[in-house]
Amino acid sequence: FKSKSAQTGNHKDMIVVDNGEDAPTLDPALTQDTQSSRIIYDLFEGLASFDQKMQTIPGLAETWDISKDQLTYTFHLRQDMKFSDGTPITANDVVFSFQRIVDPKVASPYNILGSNIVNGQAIIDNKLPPSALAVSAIDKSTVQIKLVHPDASFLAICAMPNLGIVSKSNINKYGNNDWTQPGKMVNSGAYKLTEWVIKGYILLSKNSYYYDAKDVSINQVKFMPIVDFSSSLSQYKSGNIDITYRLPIDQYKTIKREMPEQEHTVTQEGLYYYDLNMTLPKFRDNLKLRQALSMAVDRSALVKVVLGQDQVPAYSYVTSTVEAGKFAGLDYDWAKWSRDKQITEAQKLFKDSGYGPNNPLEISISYNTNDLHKKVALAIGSMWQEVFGENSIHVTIANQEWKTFLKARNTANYDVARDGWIADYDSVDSYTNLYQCGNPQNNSKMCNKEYNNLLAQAQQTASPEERVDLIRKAIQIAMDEYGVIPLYQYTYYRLINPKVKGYEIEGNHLDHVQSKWYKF
Amino acid sequence: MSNNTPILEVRDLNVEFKVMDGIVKAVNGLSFKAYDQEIIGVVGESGSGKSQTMLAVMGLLANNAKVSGSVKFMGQELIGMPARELNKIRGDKIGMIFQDPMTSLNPYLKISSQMTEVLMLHKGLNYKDALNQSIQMLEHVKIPEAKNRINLYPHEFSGGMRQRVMIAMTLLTRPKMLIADEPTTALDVTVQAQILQLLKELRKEMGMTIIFITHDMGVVANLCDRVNVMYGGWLMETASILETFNNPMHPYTQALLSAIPSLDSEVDKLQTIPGEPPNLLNLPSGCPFQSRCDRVTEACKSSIPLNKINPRHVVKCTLYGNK
Amino acid sequence: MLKFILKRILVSIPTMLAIITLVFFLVHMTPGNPFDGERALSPEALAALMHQYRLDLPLWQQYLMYLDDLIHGSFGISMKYLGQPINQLLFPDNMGGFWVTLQLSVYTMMVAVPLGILVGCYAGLHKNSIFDKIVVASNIFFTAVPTMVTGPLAVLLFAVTLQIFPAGGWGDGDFMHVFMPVAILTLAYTPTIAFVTRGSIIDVLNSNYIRTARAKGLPTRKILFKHAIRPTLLPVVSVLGPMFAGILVGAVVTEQIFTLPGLGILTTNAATNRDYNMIMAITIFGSSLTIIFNIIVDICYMLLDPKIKQ
Amino acid sequence: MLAKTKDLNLDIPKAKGFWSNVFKRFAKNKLALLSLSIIVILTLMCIFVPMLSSISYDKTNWSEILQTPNAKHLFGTDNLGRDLFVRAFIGGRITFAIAFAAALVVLLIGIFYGAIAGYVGGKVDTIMMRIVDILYGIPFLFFCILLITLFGNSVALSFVAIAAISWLDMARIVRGQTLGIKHKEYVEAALVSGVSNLKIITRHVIPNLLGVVIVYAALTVPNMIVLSAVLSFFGLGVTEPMTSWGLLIADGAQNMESWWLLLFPAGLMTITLLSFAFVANGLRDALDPR
Amino acid sequence: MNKILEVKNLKVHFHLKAGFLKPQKTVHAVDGVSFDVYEGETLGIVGESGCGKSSLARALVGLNPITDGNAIFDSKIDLAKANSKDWDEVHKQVQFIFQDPVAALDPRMTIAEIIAEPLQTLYPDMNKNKVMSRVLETMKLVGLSHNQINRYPTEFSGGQCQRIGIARALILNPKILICDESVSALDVSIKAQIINLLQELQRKLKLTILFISHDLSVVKHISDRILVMYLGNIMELGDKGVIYKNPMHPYTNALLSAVPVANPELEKHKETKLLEGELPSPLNPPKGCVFSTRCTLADEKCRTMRPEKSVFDNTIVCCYKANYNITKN
Ligand SMILES: Nc1ncnc2c1ncn2[C@@H]1O[C@H](COP(=O)(O)OP(=O)(O)OP(=O)(O)O)[C@@H](O)[C@H]1O
Ligand SMILES: Nc1ncnc2c1ncn2[C@@H]1O[C@H](COP(=O)(O)OP(=O)(O)OP(=O)(O)O)[C@@H](O)[C@H]1O
Ligand SMILES: [Mg+2]
Ligand SMILES: [Mg+2]
Repeated sequence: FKSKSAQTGNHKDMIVVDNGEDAPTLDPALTQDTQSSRIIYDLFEGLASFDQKMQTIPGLAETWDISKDQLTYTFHLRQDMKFSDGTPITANDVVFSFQRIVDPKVASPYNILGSNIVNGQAIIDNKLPPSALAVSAIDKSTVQIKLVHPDASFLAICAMPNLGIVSKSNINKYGNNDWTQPGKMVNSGAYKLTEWVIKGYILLSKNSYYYDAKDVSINQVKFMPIVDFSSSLSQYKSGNIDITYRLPIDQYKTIKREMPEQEHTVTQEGLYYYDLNMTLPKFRDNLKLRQALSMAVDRSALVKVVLGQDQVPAYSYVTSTVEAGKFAGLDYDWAKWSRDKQITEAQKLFKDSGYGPNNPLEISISYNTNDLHKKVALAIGSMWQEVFGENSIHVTIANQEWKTFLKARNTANYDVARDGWIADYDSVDSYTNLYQCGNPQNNSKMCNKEYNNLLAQAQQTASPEERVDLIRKAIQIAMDEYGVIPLYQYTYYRLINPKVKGYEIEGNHLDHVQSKWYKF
Repeated sequence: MSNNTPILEVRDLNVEFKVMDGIVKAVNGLSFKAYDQEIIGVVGESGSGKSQTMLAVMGLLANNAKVSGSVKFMGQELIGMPARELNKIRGDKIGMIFQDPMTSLNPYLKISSQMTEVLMLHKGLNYKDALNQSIQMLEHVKIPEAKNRINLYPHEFSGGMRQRVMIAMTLLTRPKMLIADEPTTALDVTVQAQILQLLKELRKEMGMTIIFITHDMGVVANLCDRVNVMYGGWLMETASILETFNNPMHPYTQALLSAIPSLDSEVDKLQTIPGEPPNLLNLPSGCPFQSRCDRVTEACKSSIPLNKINPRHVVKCTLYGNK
Repeated sequence: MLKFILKRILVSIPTMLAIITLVFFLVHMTPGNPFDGERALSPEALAALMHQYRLDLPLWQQYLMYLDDLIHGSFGISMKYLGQPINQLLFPDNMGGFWVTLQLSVYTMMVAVPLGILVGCYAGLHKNSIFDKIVVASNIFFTAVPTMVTGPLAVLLFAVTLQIFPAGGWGDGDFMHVFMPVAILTLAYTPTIAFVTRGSIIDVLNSNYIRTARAKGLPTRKILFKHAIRPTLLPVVSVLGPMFAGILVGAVVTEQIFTLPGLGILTTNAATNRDYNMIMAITIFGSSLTIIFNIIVDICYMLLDPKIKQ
Repeated sequence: MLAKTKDLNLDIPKAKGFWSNVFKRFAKNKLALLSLSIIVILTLMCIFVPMLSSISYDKTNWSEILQTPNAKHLFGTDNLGRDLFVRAFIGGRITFAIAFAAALVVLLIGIFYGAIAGYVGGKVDTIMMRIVDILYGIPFLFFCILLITLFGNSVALSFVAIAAISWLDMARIVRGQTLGIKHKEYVEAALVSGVSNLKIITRHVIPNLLGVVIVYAALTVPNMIVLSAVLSFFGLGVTEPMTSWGLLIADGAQNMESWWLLLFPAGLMTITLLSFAFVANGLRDALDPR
Repeated sequence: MNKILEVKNLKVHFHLKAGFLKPQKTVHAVDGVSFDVYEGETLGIVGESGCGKSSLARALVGLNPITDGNAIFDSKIDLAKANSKDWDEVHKQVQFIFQDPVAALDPRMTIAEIIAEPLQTLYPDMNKNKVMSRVLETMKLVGLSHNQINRYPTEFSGGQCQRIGIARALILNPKILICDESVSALDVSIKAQIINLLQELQRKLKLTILFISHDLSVVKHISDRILVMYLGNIMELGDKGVIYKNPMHPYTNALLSAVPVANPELEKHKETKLLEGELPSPLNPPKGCVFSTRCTLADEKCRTMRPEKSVFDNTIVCCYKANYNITKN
């Protein structure tokens, strides 16, 4: 006999999605994690939106105009749009939504998204009231936004979940905390919130007031927070869920072999790399050592043999895919050498750096507890030992609990630390920021003033070509510092029940999925 | 007293215990019969196997025990009988009063619950009736305010009262045969007299057979029809009450009787039997009493015959062989 | 009895206070804070959040304010589930949080306790029999092979291959959904009960009063469940108290495998996320449960053993 | 008469202490002896297999990833091509150490603490047991995280952490049992003989509750082994490439497809714990003269 | 003679566990007894089963709490107010033999260990062989054989257990020995052996013995003075010669007449006068003389007013009719 839940899983108009973990919040302004974002994409829509190819497409705004100097954006909202409670969506709600992101009282972790809007930074710094933000309602359905300096990604920013349009009256009614409860929340996206069982599931149902409601095919979406990878796989296999989130890393090959139709591998717009702690003299004062360490890592072996999930070896500080390949081809020149040559060169550099059997290098790799990180650390440790000889380098690896690790990494309390970054939206800035002096995300603490200068120049320029040139130059400078060891570009793989149609995510490196695209 | 088939017939009973240092031979080739309505007194040296004999009859020996021989109760063989069937007899047809009243009563259960369960099990009474009967029985054994006290726990009773509870509990089902292992040691003489009286009455009313283990010769004299004298796991002598007291034949019996202190005599030193108790781990061949016997002969080292002095008086001693 | 309970409750107050104090400072002393993430917050946002959650105040002040909140019945606001009151998260109106774990542990205990006691009694009664050896072996097996192995295996077998039970979720607490997690937890906890029962009853069966019971002709069942059960249960009872509280807040692995919305996961998550208020709330809640169960255990002692008085 | 006393003297067996009797009874229990020898053999293997094997436990080998058991790798290899046979036995070292340490702490601290609380009773009992409550209340993970931040990671530290909690339940159980035992007459008898409280606890109370205690200790040990694996996740105790059975099992459970990764460590653990349990059981019987 | 123990108006009451609604009941186990014990004497305590003998004895060694009154030990320590140090002192000098022979032995110790324990406690440094030889010596004195040292209490008969208890108490040469029915489970020969032993010790060591027993002939043999109790009260206290020959209290009288004699012919024809009448209960003791409910001589006064102690040549009696008895004899 069939179990009841198997039936729920196969429910005709409900899709069950593994969301990996529980969403900490459903407030667009507060979200900073993929779990919440995935759901918020369904619940709220911004002025713009993403399609499955990571391109920006119209959202609640049907059209927009951009001024010549690229500093003024005028958005024209769709006519007769309504929130899920039937109240109209107006320009005022848009203004309110933008103000929330910079409002210190709301304390949005992504307030940075508003910092390029005129007065944005001052409001963030609590020097001006939120109402000073240069986002204004021209009329009921027109919104104008003024920027401080040109930003090619501003439309993408408007499509971010954090800038999903919320109902002013709704939030004012329930207050900043309470309004996200089912029954209270009012939505602008394709779905509305029906149920939320903490650690249990989140259930959405179709928002009949959504402007495109007639094209939304699936009536209900259920998000399950399945933490355990194998559990996710079994639940998928037993028909409990239709779309998985993360799966056991070691079973990739089997799954790919057994369920080729259902398996989808996606190269992600993100980079996995190792930080060398540049505050330590042994690294800071020893470029050759840094070079040697980077060069000694056999990235293709790492990717093919150890990880084996079609990850892309990385020899550059940015991916080759970002901004449609504008920053491809920056790889280290030794990337193309034969492995033997790499090894000889690395050994030479290592020896020149002053280490050897008589003065072995003590080095420890830190990572936060996780199977994948463990594998990588062990692999790289053993590569170093192989290349430089076990007498010349002593590698220890140490795992830490997440927050402890973060703290250690942030405060440069490590030798070598695992690091990684996934872009928020398709912009090279996501990566370049990581190597900037003084950027809180710069965990290796590498610092080159010239790099900062070049990036600042690039930000100011209105010419796209000049910007690309400046940034490419900057990246090369950073790469010559060897402060981090790029390893590979992330991939993830996912199982999708064949009955689910409309998933074209292969092209979307950033996983900006929305349930409205799915059909049975 | 009817002389037909015995109620209980024990034949060639042996009980051995495995202990660290070897094997303790607690009961050795014991045979006796108990007839209807007879009261048999069992006396003998402490540690001579009186209790173990009775526990063997009940099938309640300790885990390290090995038993052999035959015990027939009303024609049924008890040794080797499965517990399920034994349970129909134990408690109902044979009752046993244990020697150690404190540890033999369940300290976790109220007296009421321990008493009523026997009646409910064997007599099918309901709780209320069983409780009433139990209270009555407690009154019979002279527990004051039985009605209230039945709801107490054993540790709230005095030693003698526990013993009386034990007696009352066993008598509740009016068993065909009662085995009483030193049931009155903790009782004062007035209560003891009353209990003995009660037993005698019950014997008459119910036709009960009683096996009464005691060290008090006065009680034996008062109560019993016949006496078994035990020593070192042997049954040394069995005789009617009068013969035992007036014509004890076995040297051990004689020694035992002469050691009894009396209220009227004034002596400086009480009389004892000199020598050591037998070593049950390593019994000498022949009579276990030989090392303490003042009339010991060579023959005592070999196997000792049972000598029937008369049909009701049997002695296990070389002195009375077919001379 | 009433006096005893009152006295114990009175003693619990300083105990709880000690726990609260200790844990409060311990938790705030651990490295990291709730708002650390892979993406470092802008200093302003961080400051705003710290202010919102009073984390910018000196620790002792935070402590006093926390106590004040507690007295007013509030556990504060979650730092992971931003803005959500803890009370609501732990004791939601819908199925979830404490309610699920409560059901889970009650069902588990309802199966595990009688089962463990029965099996333990039987094994103890037939000490060294084949059954006994099997019981001992399987008990150890299920203790040695932890839930993180048995759980996925069971899912693989019953949900994926045989498709009898759903692979996860709590449903609406219906039999199908409940069965497997309860079964897995039962497998994990029954051995302890059975083992302790077995050890205890072996001692008990050797006593003279059991001999008396046998002399009364009581059937084995009666002897076990009337005469032997109380002393046998004494040590079992003291295992049960912490065990029940343990399942309530500690069934992390099971909850993870079956995606159950329970307190266990909430606890570990709160710990890894440094959701201070949540940790405090669960600690307080868990400790109160433990303390309550310990009082119940002590009362059981008094009920089971007439010699034990306060 | 003289001759007889001589005879008797020859009969006097040597007085044996409690423990020598226990030993003797234990030696009669074949299953327990078998189990004990398994433990000894496994211990020896844990010492010598990693020492004598040509493959080192941390040697990664990209060409031999996830191999099924074969002649070269008796237990197969893991996802980094490391030999599971050697890893299993090197992991056994830590596991045995934890098992012994936990058992020791549980038995020593747990028993004494509980027995003292239960026996002395009154205020002492209240205070001692409330301390247990308080320790119980502290979230263990935090305690461990704090330990690491204060002292850095080390295996010894994980022992401390395990020691810190393993005895709490035991103390409770022992206290409960003690409450019952202290009213027994033999304890009263010792009391009026002038035996000191401490002696009463060690000579009368503890031996009489060992039955339950040993059994519970046998169950605590596996729990602590599993717990030590959990600690490893928090970065306390063994870290890669060193391993323990708990860790190997946890890893194996993540990848059931490579069954050998789970089967061998879990099998070893089960066999070991079974042996421990039968030894404990044998001890339990040996401690009970009846 | 030295008063080694001075008991004044001692009371031992037990509170029964109250039900939820039922009022708490109190057992008046010992209800105000006063007597002195002199060094080197044997005081026999007899009385109805359940009359509080054990409760009294246990109170004297601290096993039952003293509800009221005083008991002054060695004119130094008032047991009613003794702290744990005082008790340590008392326990060194007083040995107690328990009524229940089996329950008082630790089932997990061999008898050698049990018997050696008090010795090792008092002389922790005594060497093992010496302890062992003392143990064997004592065992022999109480009629236990040497080959039993390695056995456990459960492997012994009732009488043997009792002897183990006695051996444990005697190994130390105490100052006071309290025997609570310590020879009841022994056969006559062993009993005699032990009584002789006690008397010998008494002679040698000035041992003081409180001897509780139901065996009146043994009590008579061993005691210097006799204390007769009934329902928590003293009925009569005096020299054994006087009391046995000339019992003044009706209860003592009834007691003595109920002793069975080891003579079947006599026993058959003896007319035992069983005590009739309502049994009083310590839960609810009678208002007047506690024996009045069963006393053939009782009158209205007996039933309503507790008789005071009266002294007739060194014998203390609590009875209005004591005179009657004297005249009767
Ligand atoms: N479980 C046992 N293991 C070993 N020996 C035992 C065991 N039980 C009893 N014995 C021994 O068996 C012998 C007979 O014991 P039993 O209890 O029958 O004596 P008894 O005649 O009843 O003595 P008493 O009058 O003292 O009660 C004793 O020597 C005793 O030590
Ligand atoms: N712990 C207790 N709780 C309640 N009542 C008790 C307790 N101990 C004894 N009693 C009661 O106190 C009274 C006196 O008991 P005690 O044991 O002193 O009698 P005793 O004179 O020694 O009798 P026996 O000769 O039968 O041993 C009895 O009625 C008994 O029921
Ligand atoms: Mg006996
Ligand atoms: Mg008494």
